Amino acid sequence: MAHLELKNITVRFGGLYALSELSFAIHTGEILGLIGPNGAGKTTIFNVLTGVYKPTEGDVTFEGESILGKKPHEIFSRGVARTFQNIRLFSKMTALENTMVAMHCRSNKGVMGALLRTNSQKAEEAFIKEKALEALKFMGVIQFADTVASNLPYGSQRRLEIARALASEPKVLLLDEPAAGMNPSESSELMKDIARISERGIDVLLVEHDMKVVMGVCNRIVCVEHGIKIAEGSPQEIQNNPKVIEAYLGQPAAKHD
Amino acid sequence: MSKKNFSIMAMALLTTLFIISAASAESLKIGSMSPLTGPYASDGTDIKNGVLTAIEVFQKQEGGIPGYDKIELFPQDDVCDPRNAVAAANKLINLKVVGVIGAYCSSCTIPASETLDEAKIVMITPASTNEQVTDRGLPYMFRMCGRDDDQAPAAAKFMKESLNAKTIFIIDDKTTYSQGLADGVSKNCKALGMNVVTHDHVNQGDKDFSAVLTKVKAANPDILYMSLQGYSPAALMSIQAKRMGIASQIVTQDAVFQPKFMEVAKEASEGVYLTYGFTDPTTPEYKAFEQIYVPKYGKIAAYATYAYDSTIALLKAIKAAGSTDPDKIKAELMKLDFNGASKHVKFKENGDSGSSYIAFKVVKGEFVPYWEPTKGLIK
Amino acid sequence: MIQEFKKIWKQYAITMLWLLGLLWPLLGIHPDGTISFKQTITVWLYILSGTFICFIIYIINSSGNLKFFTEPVVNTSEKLNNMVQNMPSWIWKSVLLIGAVLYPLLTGRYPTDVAINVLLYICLGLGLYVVAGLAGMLDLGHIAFYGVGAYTYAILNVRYGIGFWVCFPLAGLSACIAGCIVGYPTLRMRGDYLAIVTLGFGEIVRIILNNWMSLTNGPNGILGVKTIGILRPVMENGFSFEIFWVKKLEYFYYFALVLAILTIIAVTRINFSRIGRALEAIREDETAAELMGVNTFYYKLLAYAMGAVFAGFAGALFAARMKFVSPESFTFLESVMVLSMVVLGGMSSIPGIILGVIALIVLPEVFRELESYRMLVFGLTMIIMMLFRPSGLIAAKRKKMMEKKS
Amino acid sequence: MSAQPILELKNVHSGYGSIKALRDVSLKIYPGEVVAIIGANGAGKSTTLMTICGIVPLEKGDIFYNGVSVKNIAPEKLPPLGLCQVPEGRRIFPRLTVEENLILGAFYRNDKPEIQRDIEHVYSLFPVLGERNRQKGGTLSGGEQQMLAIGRALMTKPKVLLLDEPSLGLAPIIIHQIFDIIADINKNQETTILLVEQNANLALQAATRGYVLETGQITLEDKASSLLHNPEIRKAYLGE
Amino acid sequence: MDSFIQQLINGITLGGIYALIALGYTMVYGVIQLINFAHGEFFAAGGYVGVIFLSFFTGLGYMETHPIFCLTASFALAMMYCAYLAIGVEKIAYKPLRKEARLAALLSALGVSIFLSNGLMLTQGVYDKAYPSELFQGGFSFGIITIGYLQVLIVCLTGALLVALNLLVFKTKIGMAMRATAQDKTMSALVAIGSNKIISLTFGIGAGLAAAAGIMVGLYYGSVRYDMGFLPGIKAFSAAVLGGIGNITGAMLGGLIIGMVEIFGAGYISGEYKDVFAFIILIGVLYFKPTGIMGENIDDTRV
Repeated sequence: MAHLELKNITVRFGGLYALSELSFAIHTGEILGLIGPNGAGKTTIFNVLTGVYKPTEGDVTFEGESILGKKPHEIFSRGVARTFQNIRLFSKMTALENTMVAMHCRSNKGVMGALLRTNSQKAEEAFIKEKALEALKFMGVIQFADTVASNLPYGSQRRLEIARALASEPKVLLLDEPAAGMNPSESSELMKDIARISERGIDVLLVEHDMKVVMGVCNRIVCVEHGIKIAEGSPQEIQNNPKVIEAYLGQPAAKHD
Repeated sequence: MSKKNFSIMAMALLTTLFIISAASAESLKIGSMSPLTGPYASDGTDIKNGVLTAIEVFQKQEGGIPGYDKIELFPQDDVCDPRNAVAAANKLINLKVVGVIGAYCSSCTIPASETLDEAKIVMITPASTNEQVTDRGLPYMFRMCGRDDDQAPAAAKFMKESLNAKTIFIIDDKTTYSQGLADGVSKNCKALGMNVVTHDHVNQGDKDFSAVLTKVKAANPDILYMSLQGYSPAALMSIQAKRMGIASQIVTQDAVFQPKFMEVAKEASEGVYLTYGFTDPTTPEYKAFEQIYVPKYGKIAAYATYAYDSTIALLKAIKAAGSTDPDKIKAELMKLDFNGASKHVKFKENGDSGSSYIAFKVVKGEFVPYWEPTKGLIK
Repeated sequence: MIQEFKKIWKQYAITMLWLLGLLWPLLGIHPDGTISFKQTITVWLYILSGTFICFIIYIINSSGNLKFFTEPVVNTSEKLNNMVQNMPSWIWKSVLLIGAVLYPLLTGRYPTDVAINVLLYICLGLGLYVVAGLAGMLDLGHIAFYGVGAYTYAILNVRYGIGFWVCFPLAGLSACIAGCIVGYPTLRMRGDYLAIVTLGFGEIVRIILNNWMSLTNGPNGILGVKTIGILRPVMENGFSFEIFWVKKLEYFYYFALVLAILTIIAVTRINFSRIGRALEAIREDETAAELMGVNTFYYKLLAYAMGAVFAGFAGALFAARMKFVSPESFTFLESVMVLSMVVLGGMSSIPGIILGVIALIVLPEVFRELESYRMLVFGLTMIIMMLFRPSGLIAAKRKKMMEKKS
Repeated sequence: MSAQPILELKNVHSGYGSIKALRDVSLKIYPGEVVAIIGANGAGKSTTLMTICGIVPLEKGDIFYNGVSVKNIAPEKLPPLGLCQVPEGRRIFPRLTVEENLILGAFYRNDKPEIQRDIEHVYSLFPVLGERNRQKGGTLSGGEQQMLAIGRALMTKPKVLLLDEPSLGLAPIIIHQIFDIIADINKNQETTILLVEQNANLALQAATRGYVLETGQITLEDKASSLLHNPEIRKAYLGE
Repeated sequence: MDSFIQQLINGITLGGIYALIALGYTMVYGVIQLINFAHGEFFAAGGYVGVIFLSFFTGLGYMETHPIFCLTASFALAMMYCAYLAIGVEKIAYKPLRKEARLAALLSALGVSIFLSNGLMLTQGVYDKAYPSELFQGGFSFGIITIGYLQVLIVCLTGALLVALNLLVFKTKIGMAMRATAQDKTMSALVAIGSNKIISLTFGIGAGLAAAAGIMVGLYYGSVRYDMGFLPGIKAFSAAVLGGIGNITGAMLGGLIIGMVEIFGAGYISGEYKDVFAFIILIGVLYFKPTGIMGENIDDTRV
């Protein structure tokens, strides 16, 4: 069943088409890979899905409901969380605080609560902290809870970003090149994590250049080029698809991997 | 580490400074308040210089005040900002001054006088012309300069009678002083049957008056009345008016009574009229002042003379009272009746000293007395 | 080491020559067509000897030869620091509080007056902290809210005779509304664009205060604002209340102290709540914050509103204290000073900001003796402070949240 | 391989402020070589390159280029000597056009016709840049930006080219193109190359020699082919 | 109608002055992203040094014999003086803070501004300094409209400087290096661009332009004053932002707009609220185009 779906999405910047007539869906329970050359529009797809860009044409539905024109924070609170290609942590805040920010939409105490420190406000803070710690533990960065985000090692920053996205218990997680800058052993670790996330009942959309990761973890793969979907199918089908080889993988790579 | 050391040392330095500043010798202390920095620093410095001159002259002429070796001045900078003025007033209270000369801006004089009043310290302002300064009924507030409501009728009468003006264009720069005066002039002119074409405003600190002067040129009034705080904008406006070819006569007021006006405006200042309290430069009192002031600080400006007289009045009163009791000083101040450098000083019940506004005309780079309300043209 | 000294000396020499080159045209070229050097050299020698002494002290100090003097000082300060850190926080908090309460009794009128200024500016500074420190929005017009608060009380009191206690919340409210009005159009802007727009708003408020004669009495300001009145129970002739007018400076000091303490508590609590976190997230990365479920629009507006409220309260108290308000108190320079206090304090630490406020209010008072040189020295001090402590007097410390648990 | 190394690091310590990124690193690079530095994230690979170029301050040790110490030479004086870096993340000037980016590569040079010829040469190496020479750098795709960065570095006429993560964030097909060009530069222009790469497999295939950097220290140095077949390396860096 | 044209001319002149100051603001900002509060003080210093040299030449009597030479020399000396001042200020007060948070440098700039304006006050006195008045007085008259020679000079010089600057920034290698330094200082160093030199150069040029504006203001209005840098500084900063800070043509346009709005606001609506109009226009423009009129859209929502 389609959980998060793009229907005939067209995005134009000025006269340039970033995406044209693009449709695909993330089904419940799957890990969907999204590949394509640089500049093919993968990040634009993320931005459309999370409400940063409003598509020129087309519709985005989540759980059967259109989320077109909703603010990014509304979409997030409905359960679509993401990470970023270039790590975008709140760099002067600690890891725990970073994760607690994501719980914002799951809490509601306002200024008066904060000023008076009511019991319910304290209880809510405790709840936020608990959830955040849980997410940190899940991604294995709990030991950095009190470390300022910018002081974390690179790999842990990537993990923290995923932990932050997971804290609010989203239904769909969008990962934008999570393995970028990781060495092979780190990426294989990451593959296991992605699988574990999927086991928690979270659908994953994965953009990645590391074919080992994509092929190893995804159930299904969509390949885009110049904003147009050129192929969709199982990893096996994609690997042997001549269009994908020509546009993206290249002959030697296809052989090698 | 070294940074830490440095900051500690800096703090130590500052503390010493503070301690040094707090300690002072046995002497009669008086304070002055005026803007020594900021946009009105020129007028503020004039006031300080006037007070210093007065102390020197007083010690020389009257031999100081019995019981004190010397008279010490604590000049305070108020930046023409009420908060700073109140802080300065409190500082002066802490220093236990006997009297205060100041402030310059009415908006400083008013709150500072409230504070000084709590400590019963006599304050004489040489420059704040706003009515409210003395109209609040504060017992220790005195004023050496004139009031806006003295100057306005004089100016209106002058324009009507001497210049035969029918239409008048008023510009002020939105300060307590300039606007109060401009309103007064406007009212008085209307009462005398003149036509106030427009009463327009510019802002403090403006340099470019071309927009408003273009309006003046289009209206072509008999008189352009400039009510601007300080000689500086007045000089700028005269220059620009001349350059635009405005034919109207320019009349302005006492804040412009500063020789620098002619220095800056040059030929554009020729023929400008202004109202100012009559000062006779031939009196021995004025000469005494001039002798000390000019070699030290240069040409005499409007507020220096008033500051000088204020100080002389204060010191005379203290000497006569023979004590620093504020009520006695006040009583003596009320009794005072002497010839100052600027005018004959005699305080009224409300603390004002009255004034004798006459009109001056700039002729060949000098202020020349031109017209007097009672006698008309001065030959 | 020696090479380093050489470098420092060389730089010093170059700086001094540069200064000489700057001074000479200003002092040595005369309109009568003559050139002189004497005055320039005299002034320059004064500066040279002054800076030379400071410089020598600095060199000796950095080479460690002043240890006999600085070491004990540093040691005691460090010991003190450690002691403070090891002490439960309530102890030093109460020591500070007792100190603050006894302060006006121990000192004179003038220090109390300066202290009131400090306390009012703490409220202002902390208000700005919410906007600039927490939410990261550069605000160059914060003084406008202070002005709105002050004028609200002044106008309501003088025109309609409404007392302080009714006006006080109203001052906060009107400042809050002003904050929202400023906040709304600025939400789309970032960084320096925001700064210039807030500057614009600040100036607009000042110009309106200066020109709307019928409401604000223009440049003349509003006179005769009543001070705070409190109902005091009177026992004679049966039980009744009488109004006690707070006139003495010391009493005023306590009002300001209470307001400042309440502000500190409120800002601290906001800081360590989900609202504070949301604002910090906006400061760090607005887009990421929005994508992590923070309604950035709402929270930025909220930050403005909260910052304005604190300023508005402080303004009302200011009006009551001065018994007079005029637009001169709310100029752009004043806004910049408040921002400077926050930056000097370290931008995002509350004790730092308090220290910054103290420094920038007290220093001009210390320099009062210098008369005309006052602001020159003040400007120089600002530069030196920034060069030696570029990240502010007290850097922000992150609250360790895990330690508590274990 | 001549005896005199063209670039040599001797017991280099460096770091950002209080953080020590490199401890006692020694490297030798001989003319004509392609040397790869591999290592985990945060091992100090990029810091090594930035230290060579004088961007990260050197704390201890010395760096020799052509036998001359360059430790007190300002960073901007190094490219004229023939030492040039393509930093991590491309760092082209996004608001300058492709052509302007290339011209700036030759900033220190004053030989106009020669510069023009070199630009043409870069266009012949990367035809796509030639097509887009009036476009702003920021509008290029990742792969094109990488090409531009390499092209810009070539404009300085480097004798030693330092390449930091040229494959980062690129599609597989582009990575292969880039590595082909790197090999070409090394062979045809006699440029020595020091290559830092996350993708150890690719790097070691392209290199003649390799160093392994772990937490700021060199732990292994060998021929690239032997490293490629070293079981420990395979386990730690090749993900097997 | 006549007075409309007159106001238009007034507006262009005032706008030209703002534009000249704004150019320096925008250049410095473009390269090191610093709001240089002290820029207004460079402008004031330029005005003072100009009058010092002009009256010096007058005193020597050269003014009557070689007026053009004296004027050019004064312009050149004042511009050099301010460049010298600005480069030194940058080295002492801004350079050590370049790696720190931007606000640290902002505060330092404020300190410099306070220091310089008070320094001018102390060395040059609290009173206005008059410019030799005989220069360029008078102008063309068309009925009621007057165009002063100085107005023509200001507009021409501003235009010429704009063209020259645009050529410098967009057509020369130095200009390219300036733009590159603005975008990425580390990378600039890696392609042999000495960013310190470029930054010094930018400060020098910016301050030189401000000095030129200072002299022209002195000539046009007849006097200079120690605190004359403050208000035009703010206005020019607004102008630079309005046009899109970092953009040279934008600064020019912004300056003209602010000048025009002020003049027309004062001329046709209300003198005391003219600054309000200027700021409202500024806020309005930025509301619809948050990066200013000519500002490049730096889209940081692209994630």
